[in-house]
Amino acid sequence: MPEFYFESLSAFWQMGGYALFVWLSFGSTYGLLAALWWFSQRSQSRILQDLAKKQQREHRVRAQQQLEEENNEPKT
Amino acid sequence: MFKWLDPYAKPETLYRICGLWFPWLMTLAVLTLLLSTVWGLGFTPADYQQGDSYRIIHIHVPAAIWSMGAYSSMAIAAFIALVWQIKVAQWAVGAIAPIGAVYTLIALLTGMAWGKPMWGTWWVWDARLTSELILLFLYLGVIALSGAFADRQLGAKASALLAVVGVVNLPIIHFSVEWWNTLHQGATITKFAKPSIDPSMLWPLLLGILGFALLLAALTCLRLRTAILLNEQHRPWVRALAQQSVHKGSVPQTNAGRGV
Amino acid sequence: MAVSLVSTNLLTAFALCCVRQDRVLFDAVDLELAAGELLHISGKNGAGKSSLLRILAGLATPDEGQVLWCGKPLSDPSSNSTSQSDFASSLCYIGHLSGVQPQLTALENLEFWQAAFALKNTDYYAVLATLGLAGLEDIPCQMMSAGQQRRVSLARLWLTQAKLWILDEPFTALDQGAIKLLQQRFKQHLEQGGAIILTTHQAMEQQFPQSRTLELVYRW
Amino acid sequence: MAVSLVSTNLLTAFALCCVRQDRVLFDAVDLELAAGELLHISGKNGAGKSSLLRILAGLATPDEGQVLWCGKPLSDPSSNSTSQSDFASSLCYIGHLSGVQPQLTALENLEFWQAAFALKNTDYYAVLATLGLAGLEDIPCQMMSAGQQRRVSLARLWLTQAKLWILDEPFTALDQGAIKLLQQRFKQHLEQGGAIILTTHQAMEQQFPQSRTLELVYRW
Amino acid sequence: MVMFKAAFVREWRLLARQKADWLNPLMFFVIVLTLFPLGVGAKPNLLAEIAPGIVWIAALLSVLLGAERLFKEDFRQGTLEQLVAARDPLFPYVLAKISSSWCSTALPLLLISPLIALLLGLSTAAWQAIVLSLLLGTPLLNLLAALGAALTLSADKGGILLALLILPLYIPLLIFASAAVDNATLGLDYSAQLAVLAAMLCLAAALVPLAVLKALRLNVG
Amino acid sequence: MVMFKAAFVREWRLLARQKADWLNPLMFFVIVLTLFPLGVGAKPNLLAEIAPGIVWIAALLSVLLGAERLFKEDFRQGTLEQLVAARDPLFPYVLAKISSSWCSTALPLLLISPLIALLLGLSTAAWQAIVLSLLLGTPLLNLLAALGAALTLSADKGGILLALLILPLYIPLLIFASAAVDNATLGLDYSAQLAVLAAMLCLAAALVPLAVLKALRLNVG
Ligand code: HEM
Ligand SMILES: Nc1ncnc2c1ncn2[C@@H]1O[C@H](COP(=O)(O)OP(=O)(O)OP(=O)(O)O)[C@@H](O)[C@H]1O
Ligand SMILES: Nc1ncnc2c1ncn2[C@@H]1O[C@H](COP(=O)(O)OP(=O)(O)OP(=O)(O)O)[C@@H](O)[C@H]1O
Ligand SMILES: [Mg+2]
Ligand SMILES: [Mg+2]
Repeated sequence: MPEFYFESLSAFWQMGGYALFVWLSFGSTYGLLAALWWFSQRSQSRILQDLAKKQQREHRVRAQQQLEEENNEPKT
Repeated sequence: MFKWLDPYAKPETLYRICGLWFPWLMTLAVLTLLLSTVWGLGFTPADYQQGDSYRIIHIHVPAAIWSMGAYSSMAIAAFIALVWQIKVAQWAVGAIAPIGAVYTLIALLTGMAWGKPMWGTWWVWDARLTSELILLFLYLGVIALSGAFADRQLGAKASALLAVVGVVNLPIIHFSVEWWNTLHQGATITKFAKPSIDPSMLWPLLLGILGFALLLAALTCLRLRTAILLNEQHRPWVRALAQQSVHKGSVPQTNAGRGV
Repeated sequence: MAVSLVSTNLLTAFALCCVRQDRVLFDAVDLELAAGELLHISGKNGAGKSSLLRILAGLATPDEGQVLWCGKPLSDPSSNSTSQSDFASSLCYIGHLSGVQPQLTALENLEFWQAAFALKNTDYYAVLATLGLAGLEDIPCQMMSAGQQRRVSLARLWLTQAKLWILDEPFTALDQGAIKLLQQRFKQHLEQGGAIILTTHQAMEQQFPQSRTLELVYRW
Repeated sequence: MAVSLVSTNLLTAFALCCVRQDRVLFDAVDLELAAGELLHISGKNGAGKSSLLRILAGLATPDEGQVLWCGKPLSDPSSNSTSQSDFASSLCYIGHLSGVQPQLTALENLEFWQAAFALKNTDYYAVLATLGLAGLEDIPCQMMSAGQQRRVSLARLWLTQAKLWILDEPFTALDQGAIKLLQQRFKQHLEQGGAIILTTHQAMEQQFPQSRTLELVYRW
Repeated sequence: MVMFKAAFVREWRLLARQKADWLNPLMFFVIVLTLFPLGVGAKPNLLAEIAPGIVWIAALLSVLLGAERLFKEDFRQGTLEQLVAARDPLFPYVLAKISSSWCSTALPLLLISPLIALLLGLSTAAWQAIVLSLLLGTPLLNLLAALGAALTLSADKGGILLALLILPLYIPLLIFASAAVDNATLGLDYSAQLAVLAAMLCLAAALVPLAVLKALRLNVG
Repeated sequence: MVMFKAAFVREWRLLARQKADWLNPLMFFVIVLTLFPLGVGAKPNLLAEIAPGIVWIAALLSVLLGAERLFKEDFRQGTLEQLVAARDPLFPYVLAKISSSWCSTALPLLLISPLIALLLGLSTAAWQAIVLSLLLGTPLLNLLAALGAALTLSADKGGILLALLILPLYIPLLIFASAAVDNATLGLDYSAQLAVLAAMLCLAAALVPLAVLKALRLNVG
């Protein structure tokens, strides 16, 4: 089991003077990865909703087509 | 050829399989990444030359390696899609591309953050740095191309073709350090015979590499599921799924009769 | 005399002559169009029908002759431009080309036309439904079939309040149902005091007994 | 069984299915076409006629089903490409778009097609004269009327020796005379053992009693 | 005014339809920038020296690349013909075209100019000068490009010669703009150059739309 | 072979009728080159230093400018559709397109290269290296441009997207070509770089036309 390398927690935060760079890179990495996951997750959960909406639209069109046919029939 | 693969290429089956795998892969990936980060950040000694800034290696190298790995897997999928006309492979291209782009971006950002303390500048026009930037452009090109067509299937096919053509850049990135003398250091861990890195530092790095790979797989599963649904929406099984989601009440009943 | 002419005729043309590629397409064409009239310009391919329509619509200037709108000359450079823009605003011209932007949806195309041609009616959904495009309102037009694209472009006729319609082969690519629909719309427009000039290679007399035909002879 | 099928039918298609924009246009379309037959594909705007023609011409691959030429499958990636190029060389496809390059003259367009489609007949002047384009041979096509441009593109039908013609609304923009001319050419081709698949919104039965009609239903 | 808005909205929709297409000019520009260090060599002060030239070439190029498409689609689709027939909407349409093409080509350049400054190692003064000269110069580029596009719309109407005459009109623009940036890097005053640019812009803004109108009418008729 | 000739003749006829197609890229090239001395200031050794890079970037961009038009017309008119349906003639057609586009964009550049050398104050050795590298490199540019044009054929926004796709692929070429010219200016041997260029050209000539074919089939189908 490796040991904690830094003497204190504040030394850990300071990263031997390289705090900006280290935390910047770790922060941006996990930020980007989280964003990627969030977007992927969101589109996955949205897609079924969108499909359902589309199906509703289809029903609308069907209804209209039926209406048209009923209108046309007496004429012909 | 590859007849045994056929059932997996069936979208519905693959959708289920991805759904099964995703939670496991994701959990594993998160655990490995956390472990590697904590270990790499706090439990390894500092580099005698670079001090604590070297800890960036635990994400820089995995991201850089898998930025190319993602490209190769994307290109392989694209090749399969083009030659054997397997639709699932074609959708996999679009699923992997954004992940690869993000990995590349991470490699670039962490590289820049590492370069500032090491080389004294955020950016130099060095062969490896430039070629990694080009890799990002290639990814963006694939993404842009797949979104540029009114016909989604066509976009997927065209971007698959581009992905295959872009493979020429991979060797250029990998060997750029050898072909041109650059600031960027050469292979350290890929020289497996005699890794020029201390073993205590090596483990968290290897864990990081594993974690990024697992994350790549997990996110690919997730995105592929979305792509399958999107492209198979005329199939009965997807329609049934959508209907289910309505009955569950997750979809607000829209104002269907708009105008008509 | 002149006054009565002005009051009955919307559009009058005298002695129109059109020369293209040093060939006289037509010469001394006179025409008059009153409210409620349909003028069918017929002729062989290349006879000059489209060229005549473009002249009447003010897109091209005739080599000789004049077009009058409500008695006022149009092409005359000295004439005041109010009469020209008055004409332009009571005109609805749809040529061989449909004017549909393929990347935009039907709805977006209609919105643009609404602003461009100051259309009063904005009941887009209803019009598109009449044209059998219900459910296709927000799909890019390039994903529609040839006939559906044509229908989108003709939707303008249901929205416009222009008096004079100039239509170049409006029935192209339409199926029988759509042709009937369009003919009904023509009748309605004529009854409301509008006027129509069109070209088509189909016979119009049966449907529109009140129509007049101007036959352009193909001259070589 | 299979052999007799091969010997009589030029083109066979099984269970064709086409999906566009996630909408199933048609499903399980079967068709057979023997030499001397004309197949008229009819249907409303947007029914999928053009899409079907593109599949039959090998431009698009069907989402399901197969097209056979003389009994050999076409779309199959494993099938040998000789059967594909054999099919391609006995096909003459003219779609909605005419394929006429507007900056080139009629003659130059024909010359290019001669090389591209390996046309045997090179009597361009005679063919253009038949089509009523005498004297317009060396005028850029963009200076021709809509119908004249269409005639230029149809000139291919007088030059080709292809057995199978696939034509998408060939009568568009043509006047009555040109339509007759084209129909005569169709008859001649059918008598010589050719086959034709076409779409049009005009009735074909009177002129071609031997024709069959495939009605595509507009499905939403 | 209604028409201007509608035409502008239409342009934006066209731009927005292609997912994240506003990003493409940016990407293009960044790629061009990466080409220079590769082609010329990555010596920092050399790069800073040629930076204004690079920026301006990239601007020119992205305007030129977009110019040809400006009216072509509408011409082919017949929209232009209908607008000419309707007369009044043509002028706002032209204005909307030009301004939206500026927004889609030049604005992105302006927005990432800080990044450019970083990559090419420019001083703040030089960056400021570049931004100002782009601000004044790019509308002029777009105006001239629109004129060229209108003239060459239906190619065989003698338009080409005029279009060729237009390309050289860019040169004075480029001379003054790069002079401004040069002065800025040397810490000199460059308001004179900016004034010339502004004057050129005013002149063009007053005259070019009318010329475009005329050219469109000619080509459609 | 018959088809290749016919397609080639057709291209030339079209170029002769539509002069803007080849004049514009050429003009663009000349303007970019004149802009540099103006924009950078006419310091002779600076100019000579950046000259190879500039020449190459200008060549690259002018090929790019012409690329979009390559297949667009034929696609819209339906010619391409008919060629795809006929299958066999497509390949010679693609070859004819690529070679005639080389003749119309790169050949003029080669022809005016002495002028460029004069303008930028290049030594004879450097000029030779530029000509040689252009000779080997520009066909590659045209091949890749054709690929980009074919890929984006039915895409909604051609020009900029095409640039985005193809520029990354140009970069290796640019690196080797400018290295060759750099070596030449220093009086070193540059046959190695030329060999690499030649190898890249061979590879591309063998593979890219096939990819173009595939892309055209995709876009038409
Ligand atoms: C923006 C700047 C940078 C970029 C784009 C970049 C890119 C890359 C890439 C693509 C790799 C993977 C190479 C391969 O597997 O073939 C890599 C590996 C590596 N990078 Fe960077 N890098 C950057 C900055 C740095 C800096 C500043 C350092 C340290 C001083 C560094 C150290 C390393 C190390 C040690 C490896 C592992 C090499 C190996 O084992 O193959 N990088 N980098
Ligand atoms: N390029 C395209 N991309 C996506 N979908 C398309 C495309 N073209 C057509 N479609 C869809 O396919 C359907 C059928 O189109 P198709 O062109 O085959 O109809 P068609 O029967 O030829 O009609 P028409 O009589 O109007 O020519 C259309 O309703 C449209 O929804
Ligand atoms: N753009 C043009 N430039 C020059 N001449 C043209 C142009 N368009 C047409 N012409 C000439 O004018 C004549 C008439 O063309 P027009 O388009 O008016 O015929 P049309 O009667 O509409 O024929 P169609 O029934 O084929 O549409 C043509 O024969 C042609 O010679
Ligand atoms: Mg006409
Ligand atoms: Mg059709």
